[in-house]
Amino acid sequence: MSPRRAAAAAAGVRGAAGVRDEAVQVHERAARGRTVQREQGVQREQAVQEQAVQERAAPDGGGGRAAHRRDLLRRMLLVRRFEERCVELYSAGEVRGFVHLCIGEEAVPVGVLEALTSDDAVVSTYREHGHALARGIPAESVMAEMLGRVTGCSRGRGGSMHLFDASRRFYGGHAIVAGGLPVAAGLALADRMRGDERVTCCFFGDGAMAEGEFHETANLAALWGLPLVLACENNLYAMGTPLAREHAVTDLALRAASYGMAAWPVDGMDVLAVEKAARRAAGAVRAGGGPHFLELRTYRFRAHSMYDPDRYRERSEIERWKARDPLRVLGDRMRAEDGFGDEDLDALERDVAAELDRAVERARAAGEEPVEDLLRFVTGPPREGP
Amino acid sequence: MSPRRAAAAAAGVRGAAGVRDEAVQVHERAARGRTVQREQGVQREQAVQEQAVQERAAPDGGGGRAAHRRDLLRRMLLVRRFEERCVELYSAGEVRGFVHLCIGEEAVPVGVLEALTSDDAVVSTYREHGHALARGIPAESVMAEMLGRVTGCSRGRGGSMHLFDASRRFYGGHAIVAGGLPVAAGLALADRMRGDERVTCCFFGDGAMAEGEFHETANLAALWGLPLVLACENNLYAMGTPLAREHAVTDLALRAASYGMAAWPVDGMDVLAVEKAARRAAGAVRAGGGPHFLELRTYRFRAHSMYDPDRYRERSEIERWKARDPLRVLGDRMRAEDGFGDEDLDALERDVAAELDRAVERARAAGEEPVEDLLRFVTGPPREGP
Amino acid sequence: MTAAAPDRTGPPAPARTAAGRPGAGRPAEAPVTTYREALREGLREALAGDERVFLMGEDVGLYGGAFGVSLGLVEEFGPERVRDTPLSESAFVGAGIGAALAGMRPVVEVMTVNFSLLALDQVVNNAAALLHMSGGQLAVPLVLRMTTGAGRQLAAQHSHSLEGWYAHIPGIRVLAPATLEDARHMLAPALADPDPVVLFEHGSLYNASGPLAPDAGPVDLDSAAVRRAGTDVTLVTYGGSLGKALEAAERLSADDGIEAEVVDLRTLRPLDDATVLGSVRRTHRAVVVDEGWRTGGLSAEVAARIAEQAFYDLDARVRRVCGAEVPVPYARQLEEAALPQAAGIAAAAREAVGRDG
Amino acid sequence: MTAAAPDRTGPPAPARTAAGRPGAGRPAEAPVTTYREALREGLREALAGDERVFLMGEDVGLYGGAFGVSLGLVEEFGPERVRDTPLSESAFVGAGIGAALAGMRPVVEVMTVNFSLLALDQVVNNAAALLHMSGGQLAVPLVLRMTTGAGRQLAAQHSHSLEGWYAHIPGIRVLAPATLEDARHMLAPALADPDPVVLFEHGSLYNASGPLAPDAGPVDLDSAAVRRAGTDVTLVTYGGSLGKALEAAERLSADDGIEAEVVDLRTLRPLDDATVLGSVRRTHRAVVVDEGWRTGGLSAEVAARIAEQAFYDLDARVRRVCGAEVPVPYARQLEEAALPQAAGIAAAAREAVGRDG
Ligand SMILES: Cc1ncc(C[n+]2csc(CCOP(=O)(O)OP(=O)(O)O)c2C)c(N)n1
Ligand SMILES: Cc1ncc(C[n+]2csc(CCOP(=O)(O)OP(=O)(O)O)c2C)c(N)n1
Ligand SMILES: [Mg+2]
Ligand SMILES: [Mg+2]
Repeated sequence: MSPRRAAAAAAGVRGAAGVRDEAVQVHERAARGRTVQREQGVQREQAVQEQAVQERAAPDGGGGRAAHRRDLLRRMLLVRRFEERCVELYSAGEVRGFVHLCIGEEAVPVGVLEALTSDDAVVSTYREHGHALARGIPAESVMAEMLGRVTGCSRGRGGSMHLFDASRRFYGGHAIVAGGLPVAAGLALADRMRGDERVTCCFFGDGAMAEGEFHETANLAALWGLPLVLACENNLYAMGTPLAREHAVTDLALRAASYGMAAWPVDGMDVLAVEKAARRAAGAVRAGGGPHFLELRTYRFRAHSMYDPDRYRERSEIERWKARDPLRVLGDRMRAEDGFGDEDLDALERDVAAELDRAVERARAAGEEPVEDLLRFVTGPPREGP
Repeated sequence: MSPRRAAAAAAGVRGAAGVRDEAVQVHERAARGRTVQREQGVQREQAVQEQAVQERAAPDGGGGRAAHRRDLLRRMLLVRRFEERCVELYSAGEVRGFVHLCIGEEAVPVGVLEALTSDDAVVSTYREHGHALARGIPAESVMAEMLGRVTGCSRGRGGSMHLFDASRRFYGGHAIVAGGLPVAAGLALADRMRGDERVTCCFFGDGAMAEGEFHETANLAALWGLPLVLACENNLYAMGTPLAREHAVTDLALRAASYGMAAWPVDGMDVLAVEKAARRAAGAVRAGGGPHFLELRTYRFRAHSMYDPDRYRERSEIERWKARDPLRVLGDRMRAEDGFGDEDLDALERDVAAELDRAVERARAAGEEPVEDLLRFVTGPPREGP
Repeated sequence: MTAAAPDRTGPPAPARTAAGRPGAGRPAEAPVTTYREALREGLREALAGDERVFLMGEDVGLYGGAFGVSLGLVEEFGPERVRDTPLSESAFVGAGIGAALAGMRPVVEVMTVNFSLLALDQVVNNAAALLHMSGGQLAVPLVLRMTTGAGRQLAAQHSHSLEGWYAHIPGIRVLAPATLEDARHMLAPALADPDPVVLFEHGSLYNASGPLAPDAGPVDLDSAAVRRAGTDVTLVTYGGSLGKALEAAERLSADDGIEAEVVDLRTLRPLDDATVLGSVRRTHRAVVVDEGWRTGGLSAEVAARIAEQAFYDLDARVRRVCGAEVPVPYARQLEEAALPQAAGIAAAAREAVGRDG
Repeated sequence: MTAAAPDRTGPPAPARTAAGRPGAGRPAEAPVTTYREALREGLREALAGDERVFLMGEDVGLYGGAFGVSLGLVEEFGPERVRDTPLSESAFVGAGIGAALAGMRPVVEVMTVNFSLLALDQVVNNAAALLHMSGGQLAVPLVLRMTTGAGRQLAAQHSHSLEGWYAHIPGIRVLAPATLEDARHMLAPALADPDPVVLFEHGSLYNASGPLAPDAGPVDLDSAAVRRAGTDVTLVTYGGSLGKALEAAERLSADDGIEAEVVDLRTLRPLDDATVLGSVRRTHRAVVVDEGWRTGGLSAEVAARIAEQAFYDLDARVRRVCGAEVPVPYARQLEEAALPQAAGIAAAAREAVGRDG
């Protein structure tokens, strides 16, 4: 590069950055204005929702609350320990392919899905063990899928990235980033057209928001008032790319709000905060409020996938986030408020371990889909008649 | 649909609309905040730019100003009359295929391209006769292309929707809606990497902003601070679909600003306002200010294309906009301020008519690409040596 | 591949394409209609007969669809069921997939196959894959309609014939109605199909008119159709090229005494090998006509199958008459030269017959 | 089609694929490398040698590329020239087109061909069409790299082999390096090509290792390569299937005394007919091996061309060994069954030879 060009380029960088910063600042000021407005709206909504949350979360007062929290903790623990088993089985060569762990992010699947009913629909990503388990797909069924068994929730055809369970309205397991979003809009559209008061919840990552499909879906959903919860798992990275090199404007809730939908950030390491936000959003969506967007601020403790040597972030950053481990955040609160103790945790751990032992054992014992059935399910059963 | 469902659906509609309205209102308040901020920023910028505009627009004081305006008027007239000829030739079967007229929108191409230098690049849509002519591609060359002649600016291979002129850095002529945007970003990226102080200007419509490619390109451009003018021709319709059924948030400048770039609306029927805004934007971009977005509010007087019976809008709406015909808006001003009179207009008309007569005549006389050359230019000239 | 139904291998019904060549023996009182109206009638019937059906796409409502196919339907069925979408092909095709998963029967219109590339990920990676990836749980009964083909001087970005790509995708069915009856009666069985169905309407056929056989019923989607009987050479084609193939056959008969059998594939996936091969085994010669680009197009598959499965029956090599390998140009003479024409088809057939192989 | 260069039809050099089968006669001191490193070396050379060249794609920088191909390059050439992009395939492929128009020489990486569908509109409607649509004015010297293929249990959305689709598009060149030398030396001529070039790296080859011929120069992109000489049957293949075809050839030789000639297409568009047909005219039998889905895949084109152009030289029908028509499943045994394997290739070759046709 010629000296002149280099100088111009450098000037360009600074100039561009300056103007960009300014535009972002303008936006952030606007965002604060919007947040205030939003908070007012939200508070009104909250009054309505809060009661429902209270009712469900604490059906029998304090004891119910403690039980509910224990339940959430157990589920997060199940997800964590499940994935740790996956790591072992992957090292042993029993689990193959791409495996993406949500360790560190468990509060998101558990908290969000706690807010849905069994009639609602869920669309997820390739990082979906947590969503699948939190949705109630048995660990055995998910584990069998990881091992490629015929008893797996996708009969071994999907593997880690493609978990499905139609009976639980769990519509996958999508490994094209942002590819599940339009599908989720369609599920929501069907409910909207039929007048079914159901909610579709779609999970996706911060990186996915840069894809055109996010944009098209967000606009469609807002335009048509679709009953959709857009659950963005902002773990600050898309593979090795940090948020600031993925998005010109890194306030993702603000970006979503620009489509004219309610949107706000949530502490994604606090399962109770996630549950509350999700109930609020799902409740508003169910009441006909159109799509709602949750920016669930979280962090993955492990690498992007098993293939990733995790070269792109500081150990210290990971350690900082680990201090807010969602299991610890909830556990501490239970210790402080519910008299939860070490022996209670041990009991949960034993319980989860037993469930997983059984899951792995049964999955290992299960058969494989015979090779003769390779072409089964490529097309549906033939139509009747001529 | 069952009565229950119908009722629920109706409630859903109202509910959704209510909440959507609220979200939009929140946003609009934010927008007003932002606009104020923006205006402040813009005013600062303006001080710098204004002088340049003055210098160019009025090199020799009032007389220069009048000449400049006459020049703009002539160019808009050329575009208008050119397209009217196209209609005649289309009726006669000499022009074929899809033809999209910009009649009513002439202030946009003429005003925006007045602000660029010959070194800058232009990317356009299928509605690009105006852009091509305003860029300085000879009417004869464009007309020959409309007639499919070998002397056409694309050798007859492109037709109305695919005008090109590499020598004028006019990069088409794109008929996949929003498809030119990423290409424009790449042209800008090349300048940015080389430190060339050039601007790329990309035209696209209001409808195009719903496409994923708009989103991806806007984010990329803002993230990388690319020297790009995003010139949105908001003519309120995408084919037969009005803005409000295309976008959840119809304030397009606001939508663009949400990517962290400067963006503002412009009266697209006033060529002087367009020129001024474009100079401001291009100047800021050239100075390293990153992408700038102009929402050029305009209107097409004719149908979407020759095939369109224009069933989706009221005659009265068209008439209202015709009252702000860009030719009349500028002409009135010239009459009031520059002593421009009927005979001046007649002279311009005669001049343009003569140019177009010549263009049509020569285009008609020109040859056709021989069929033997069908496969020419499918691939480039073979590389040298093994 | 599905076995041939008996009525397909027997003597064919008189030929008649959407290009408006009335067959002999049709009752004179058969109502005259156009390909466009026939498609519309099919849509109307589907919307009226099943409340799960809805039509969605850019400007399908008040505008009536880019090519006027759905004109008047929004007035009849309302904007919820004849639903305009923003310009966002990936999102609304994906939304069709989601709605189908949820039990609706969406008919999604993408204006042309050219623009459908923007939604191809949704078709390949979701619509076509979900049933298998989910181990049989998720059916996607979606119908995707789009215009294909050239011939109207619309230039490269509006003129491609990419249906061969769709025919490559396992898990979907691909249709190409070439006659008024098929335009009218393919939608019902397409909607009854458990899998995603992609339906290609050739842009140059919309205005084709003729009498619509009043007795025509739902199309058998597993069967190709012999549109003209012949003994000397088989012309295999579909969609917008059928008319040209029939024209070539008439010329061959009149000028050369060569009787060409014309097979309309009609369903591009799964291909009905039995009908094609049955014909070739009788005529011993085949010409495949396809407007798409030659290399790697649908014609390659048809030619390869013939050469594989009728190797010992062939008296001459299989010939292909295809679109030139070029982004379709605007200028009339160039576009014409880029597309298969009756003269070229006839020439290829003559060559095939002339060689005694 | 390009005429065969003389050295391609003569006796072939000893076979060696990226799968690490060293050929006879290589100097022992040839440096051992991997397919991944060979690709990286090619990139490094291009970046160092021409300041117009830059690499752009998701995580090509610090992450080193999804499959580690560009590891270390950002440290060497900086983040402007080894440029991470947001997840937005259409925009950054389109930006590559624009940069190429402006005189740069972008190398754009799309992680896998599966995701490339999101950018296919830019490839078909812009990259491949602009030169022709503009009447010869706009060249697009872009190189697009992507991973293709299955074999690593990545399931349907990461395992497709869609290079046949790209080979259908007029205006572009399509490459599939199968050996270390091709991985190392295809990029330079690809960058010198005036047209867009799409380069497919098979995912299962990245770890393949072996000595890299020190004397290998820029690859002749117009020529297929005969990787093993033989007299009885021609196996035509490319990319990730070359190793399997060579393995099948060894088995056939050892077990059946059948000597198979193995042709590596190497350039998938334009196809080098001369080399393929030259071989088939000698062996009189052909088996086409392609991991892509059979119907409408690249194998169909190759089979059709052989049947068309070597019709009178064939002693048996052309056979195709392809990927099963299924979204590639995760489970090991299912995935294996879905892909061509050496045993199946050998069986097809035996059949071809066994029939005296
Ligand atoms: C369309 C597409 N492009 C690229 C990839 C490769 N890829 C898989 S995950 C991923 C990062 C996604 O980041 P994000 O959306 O933030 O989700 P996260 O993995 O952080 O949960 C990428 C680039 C893909 N699967 N699909
Ligand atoms: C990807 C794509 N989808 C659909 C079309 C058909 N189409 C051509 S123009 C148009 C409307 C575009 O509206 P807008 O962007 O507002 O531009 P305008 O025509 O109003 O200038 C549509 C839908 C297309 N050409 N490309
Ligand atoms: Mg992320
Ligand atoms: Mg518009």
